[in-house]
Amino acid sequence: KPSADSSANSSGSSNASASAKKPKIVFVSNGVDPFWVICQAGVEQGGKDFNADASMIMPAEGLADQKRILEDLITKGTAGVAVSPIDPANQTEILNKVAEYSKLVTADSDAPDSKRLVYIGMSNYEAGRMAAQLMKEALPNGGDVMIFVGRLEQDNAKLRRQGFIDELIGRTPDPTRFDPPTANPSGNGYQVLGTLTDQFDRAKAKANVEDTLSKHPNIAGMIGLFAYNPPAILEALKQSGKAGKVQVIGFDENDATLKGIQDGIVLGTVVQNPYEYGYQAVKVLTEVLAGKTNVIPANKYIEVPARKIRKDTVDQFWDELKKRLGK
Amino acid sequence: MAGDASNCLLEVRGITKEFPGVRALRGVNLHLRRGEVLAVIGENGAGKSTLMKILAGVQQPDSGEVRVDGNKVTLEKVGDALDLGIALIHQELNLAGNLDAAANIFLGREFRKGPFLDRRTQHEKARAFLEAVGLDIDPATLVSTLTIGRQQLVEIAKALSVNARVLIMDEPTSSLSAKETENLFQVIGDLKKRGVSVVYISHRLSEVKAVADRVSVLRDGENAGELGRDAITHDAMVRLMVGRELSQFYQHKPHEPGECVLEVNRLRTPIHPEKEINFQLRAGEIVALAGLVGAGRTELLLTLFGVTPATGGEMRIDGKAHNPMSPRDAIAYGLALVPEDRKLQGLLLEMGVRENISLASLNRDQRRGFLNFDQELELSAEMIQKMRIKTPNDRQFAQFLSGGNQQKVVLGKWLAMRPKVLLLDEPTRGIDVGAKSEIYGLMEELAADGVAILFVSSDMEEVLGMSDRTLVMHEGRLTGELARSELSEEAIMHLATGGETKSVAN
Amino acid sequence: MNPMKKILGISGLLLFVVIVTAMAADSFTTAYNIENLIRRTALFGILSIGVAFVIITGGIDLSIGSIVCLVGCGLPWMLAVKGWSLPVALLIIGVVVVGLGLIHGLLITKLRLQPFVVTLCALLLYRGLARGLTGDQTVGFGTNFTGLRTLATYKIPLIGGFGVPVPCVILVVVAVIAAIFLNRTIYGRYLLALGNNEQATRFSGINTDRMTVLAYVISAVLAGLGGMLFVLDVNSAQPVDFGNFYELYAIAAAVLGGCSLRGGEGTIVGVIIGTALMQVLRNMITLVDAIPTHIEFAVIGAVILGGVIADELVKRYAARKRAERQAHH
Amino acid sequence: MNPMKKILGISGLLLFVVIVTAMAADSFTTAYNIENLIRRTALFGILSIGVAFVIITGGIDLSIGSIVCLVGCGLPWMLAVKGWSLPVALLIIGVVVVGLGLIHGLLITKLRLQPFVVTLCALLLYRGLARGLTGDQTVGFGTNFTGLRTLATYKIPLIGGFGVPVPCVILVVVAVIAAIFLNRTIYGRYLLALGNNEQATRFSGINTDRMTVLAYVISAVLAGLGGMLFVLDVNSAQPVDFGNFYELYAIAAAVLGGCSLRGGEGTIVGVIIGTALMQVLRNMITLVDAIPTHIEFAVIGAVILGGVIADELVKRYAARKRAERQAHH
Ligand SMILES: Nc1ncnc2c1ncn2[C@@H]1O[C@H](COP(=O)(O)OP(=O)(O)OP(=O)(O)O)[C@@H](O)[C@H]1O
Ligand SMILES: Nc1ncnc2c1ncn2[C@@H]1O[C@H](COP(=O)(O)OP(=O)(O)OP(=O)(O)O)[C@@H](O)[C@H]1O
Ligand SMILES: [Mg+2]
Ligand SMILES: [Mg+2]
Repeated sequence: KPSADSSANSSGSSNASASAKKPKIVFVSNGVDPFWVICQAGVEQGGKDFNADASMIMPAEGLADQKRILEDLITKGTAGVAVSPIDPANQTEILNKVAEYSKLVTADSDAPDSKRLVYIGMSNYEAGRMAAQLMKEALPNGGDVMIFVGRLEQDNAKLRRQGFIDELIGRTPDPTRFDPPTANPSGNGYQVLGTLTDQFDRAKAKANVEDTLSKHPNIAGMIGLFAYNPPAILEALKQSGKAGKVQVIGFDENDATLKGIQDGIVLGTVVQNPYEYGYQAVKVLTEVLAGKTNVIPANKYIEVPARKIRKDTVDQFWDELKKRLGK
Repeated sequence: MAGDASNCLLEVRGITKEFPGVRALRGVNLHLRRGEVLAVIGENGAGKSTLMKILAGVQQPDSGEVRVDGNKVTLEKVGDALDLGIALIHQELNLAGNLDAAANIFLGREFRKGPFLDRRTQHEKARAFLEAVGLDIDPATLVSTLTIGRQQLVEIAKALSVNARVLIMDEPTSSLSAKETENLFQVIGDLKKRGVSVVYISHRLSEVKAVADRVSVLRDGENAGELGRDAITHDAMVRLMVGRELSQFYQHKPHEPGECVLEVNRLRTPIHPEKEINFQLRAGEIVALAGLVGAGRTELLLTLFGVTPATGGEMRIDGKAHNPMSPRDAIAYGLALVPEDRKLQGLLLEMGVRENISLASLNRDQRRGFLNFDQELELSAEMIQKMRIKTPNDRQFAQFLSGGNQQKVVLGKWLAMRPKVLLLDEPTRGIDVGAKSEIYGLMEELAADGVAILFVSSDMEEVLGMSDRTLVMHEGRLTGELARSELSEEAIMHLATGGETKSVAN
Repeated sequence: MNPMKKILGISGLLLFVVIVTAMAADSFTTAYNIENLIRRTALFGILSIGVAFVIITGGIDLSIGSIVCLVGCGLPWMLAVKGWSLPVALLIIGVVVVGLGLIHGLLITKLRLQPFVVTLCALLLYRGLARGLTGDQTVGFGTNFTGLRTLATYKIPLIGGFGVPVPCVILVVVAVIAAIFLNRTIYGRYLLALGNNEQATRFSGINTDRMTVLAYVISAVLAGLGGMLFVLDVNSAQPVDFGNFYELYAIAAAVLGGCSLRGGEGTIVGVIIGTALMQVLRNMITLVDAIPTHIEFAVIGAVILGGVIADELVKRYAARKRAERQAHH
Repeated sequence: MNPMKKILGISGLLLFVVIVTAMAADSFTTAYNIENLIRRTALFGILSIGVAFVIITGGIDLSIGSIVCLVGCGLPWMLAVKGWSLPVALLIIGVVVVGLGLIHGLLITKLRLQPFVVTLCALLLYRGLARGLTGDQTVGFGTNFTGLRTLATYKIPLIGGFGVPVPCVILVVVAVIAAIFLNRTIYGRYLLALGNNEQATRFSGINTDRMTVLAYVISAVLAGLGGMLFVLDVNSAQPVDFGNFYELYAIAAAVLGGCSLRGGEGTIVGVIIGTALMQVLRNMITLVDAIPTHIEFAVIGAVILGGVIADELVKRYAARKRAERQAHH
């Protein structure tokens, strides 16, 4: 049996007595992104508020890297682990292994089959639908829409996109549906031209928008599903003089996206609340570690709902965000 | 020696140089007068090249000093030597194959117009130097497309272009034939008249006799003596070099040729596809293949050995058709080739002497692919001893051996194969007299065992001394065949320059 | 072989891809698309020219993508986050890239470390530094610095609504200087010579170490220039993946354009054509409906490989024909 | 130089990093952590041994990461998505990887294409294929195939709660075979010889083309084996980044372990030590609290570079001391 059998005492064994009383809590993201930097602020604030040694690790190289980090956390004897699993369906084993040695919660993305205590997050499918509602508001008379996203094989991307498509063309909601990347579903006067991915290469993200403008000069709307996609869209539109002419809906709270809303060239963006994911994760884990299991609801779901940010709410939202990030 | 300093241009005092496991030079002295040709000779590994590299700033001595015009100088890099007017033609080719001849000649000393290269002037000037060494090519020819002999001429042209006061030539003629050598001697004569001093290194003692004003001999990294102009004789040089008499240099006894082993009919090679070649080779016969640089001799051997497959005609070995598409095929038929360019085609420079010697014969010993270390060890020990390869041990990397010893390693590799037909391309290139006579002895021995030997040589003495029969080539064509009785320098030169065909073998 | 002959094949392939794409997608030939293509080729071309110098010396530089990242994050960080003035920022970037190139070169020449090892470590190191510097935050210009950003985004208007992107002008300037340097000055000659035979070049009295260092400095400086233009174009940089893999694209373009990794060979024109080919291929995949975008890499790989194979086969065929002709006369 | 001497430096560096980490983090020496380290080293080590063969011939194989991806996605795709039987899947994978290696080798030897170009195209091509095959979807085993997955996850129990991971056994088998092949058979000797001087080796009657092809086949096969073990270990694969950059890690480990990219040099032990170093470094960064994880790459880069530089300086110092001693006696 690994030495990390009792998480509480092994975490104290290596450190000075001051931190010995503080439980060690780590939040493992699904990659490196500004999104997670906001979450990190929440994690750190949670650490302060609940007297925990809380930190954040972002795996840079995908699935295998996340597994490696989780293994190393078991080794390290981490008392509480929050994780955003990259491929929940296939990660049950390693997640259960973590659950064996630590208290485990999932955040941002759930792994319902694993022994995690609770899921903290929102429904990506619903968030996608919210984005579609914004798009419909921007294009009341319908039109051609292109979807931009970093990658499509991640659950959150898939669900967001599907929620967006289903709501846009007026299907009945069904999170299990999946349109292949090459599909062009249409309805309600809206036509989805396609989904372009960029593998997180920003120059490529921008090139995708540019190529779309070449190919579909009459495009009406664009949606960027990952945080950096809306800025890339805005950049390409500005350079081609089409800013304001093509309707843009964003996702997440990149500065450029928020600025776009202020300037009126983006109607709105759907934001999650990564700060709250981090904060809640630390809160739940410290309380569970202290024996207070009643923080866990019966349905094992702590919802941190997504919100739509439009021109009217953007200033207040942005101020709050800046404060949290200590800017 | 230092007495007549008034006339002494360059002086070397007490130079010592050590490599791991090897004492290359021990307290060597040398002096060079203005306008004199000093030959430096010695056995392979005696330290000649090392000494010259020190003078050229390529290597630094452990102790000792170099004086130019009586002043002590430091030669830390090549530039220092060039600034003092000392130029070296290296024993091994040192050219950039991706540049043309003119660019190589003036590398590091380009003609410029402002910050830019002045190609036109450069090509003009280069043409003059190429002409001087008797190389008739366009200065814009890429060096990598030239044969070794021609590359060597480019090297010489390059050294001439330095306008040096001291020109060191480390075996400049090892790939040159009589005509080019003749030409070179004329160039040296002109240089002498202009007051340039020349250091000349060669293992061809007849050349030394012809060109040197004085001979300085090195043995095992030490001064072994000196010969004035009148004292330069073959025997005197050999005595100083090897420390004993070496009688009977060419022990040639005419052989009784046996069955025809190799028959070549209407053979066409890729570089001279319009010319056909016919000849035969018999068991136990030693045949020389003579000709000028670029005559196509190497090319013919490479075709026989399957490196550049023939474009027409046929070859037969023991009467059976032989159409090698690779050296592997040729070896399977009992051929072996000691290639011309040992660095490029012969040696694994960063592997040991042992691995080099055993490489070709590894698969002879059937152990289901496993190496037989004992046998390998034995083989390399045998060859090192038999060929007197000078090396601290058999794990020494081939690149650290002296040129002649490298050549012996390559020879050793092929002798270990016991071939039926042995093709040798300039087998004694850069090899000292002692080793030469050993190699000749080996050739005789092999011939006596019934091995058919075809050797290319640019060394006229060697051709005259060793061959039962001589084939002469000119521009890719066999222009004639000379029996031993008809053999003479004039006869060979006549055919080699494209003269009247005598009795062509058919 | 004649270097011009070497780029014949790749030029043919580029032409072929251009024609096929133009036929398959009308939008390919719009002014807007061509401007985009030119700008992207310019940005990547600058990197490729830099690495070509290193490849010509027989070395390799894997640090390019990370230098793009370091500079791409560093510029907005200094200007927008720290609020330093532009001259200060440019000076710092200049000093840093020259310094990095020097360090690479000195480690390779003086300590005789393998270029692959040195620049691979550099790849890891600079990306880590960029992430540390910015705290893993995206840095960008927001809506400021539009004047500076015209360097990457402005198009000099020509006739017919078509404009020449500024990066293209920069590329042309860089390429012309590079080509003159490589082919018309002694230093270019020395680089080619040492790439073919380092020893022979050293024996000719040339300070080959200094020339090698120079090549790495050129590569780092052009990577830095590229990094600035990239971030000015994209407007923000994310340290974890900005410029990721760009070294491979740059090396691939240089090699496609006729640089041999054994050193001693290469032309600037070829490098630019190689870069253009990569960009047109990527553009083609987005524009042509029949190609699913997620097999983008497969298409690029297949086209390049196919092109290289075809080139080789055509050359062999031509050589055989020539030999036959000679044999018959 | 003696190959064993070459790996002395890297072994020292590994030891140093191990000791530092063990002192900084108690958990480093737990059985569980050591098992993890061994398993990871084994997985990456298999790739590195494969690429070492190619490097020894003086070539390079950039396709490794993509082969890992293709096989890593292909195995669960065939077994879990298509429901084919294990023998069929293994057969197909075997045929495919041998075929790919053959194609690489033949293109390089028969058409004389540059290894860098061929395998770079292969890198792009196979990743694209994997993405096309799976429709860019994650494929995995879910909770099935636990029997098969023991190949990557099971530990053979030893004394004291410590177990030897099965991949380690596989690595040892592969390494022993590889070392015997390289050092004790004539084919290994031929590989070393041809890496040293292809022409001289061909002139010695060795079919160098066939040996080169063999090296690429070995590399592809071991990449395939590695890919299978990786996916069995991780349980699922995302075609877009599974095995991304692994070729660089593999090459780096091989080069650290004493393979020269000019060919002709390399030891299997060195390669494994090089791999272990990379894995211990990454482990260290997670375990030691004082190191922020986002500068992971910077730490790896700095440690390796520092190690290589120190190694070189120590060697020079030793050589100078030796020379002085000799001069004095
Ligand atoms: N770089 C080196 N490292 C180790 N040993 C060396 C090195 N260079 C030369 N040697 C050794 O020094 C000795 C002298 O070599 P050198 O090349 O000077 O001989 P040489 O007289 O020119 O012989 P040759 O006639 O064969 O060219 C030889 O034993 C050689 O093996
Ligand atoms: N790769 C090549 N491409 C074109 N021409 C070549 C090539 N190699 C050799 N030649 C030409 O073929 C002719 C024959 O060359 P070969 O090497 O067979 O001559 P050689 O008699 O051995 O002379 P050398 O003493 O120079 O080696 C020469 O004219 C040479 O210029
Ligand atoms: Mg010598
Ligand atoms: Mg010849």
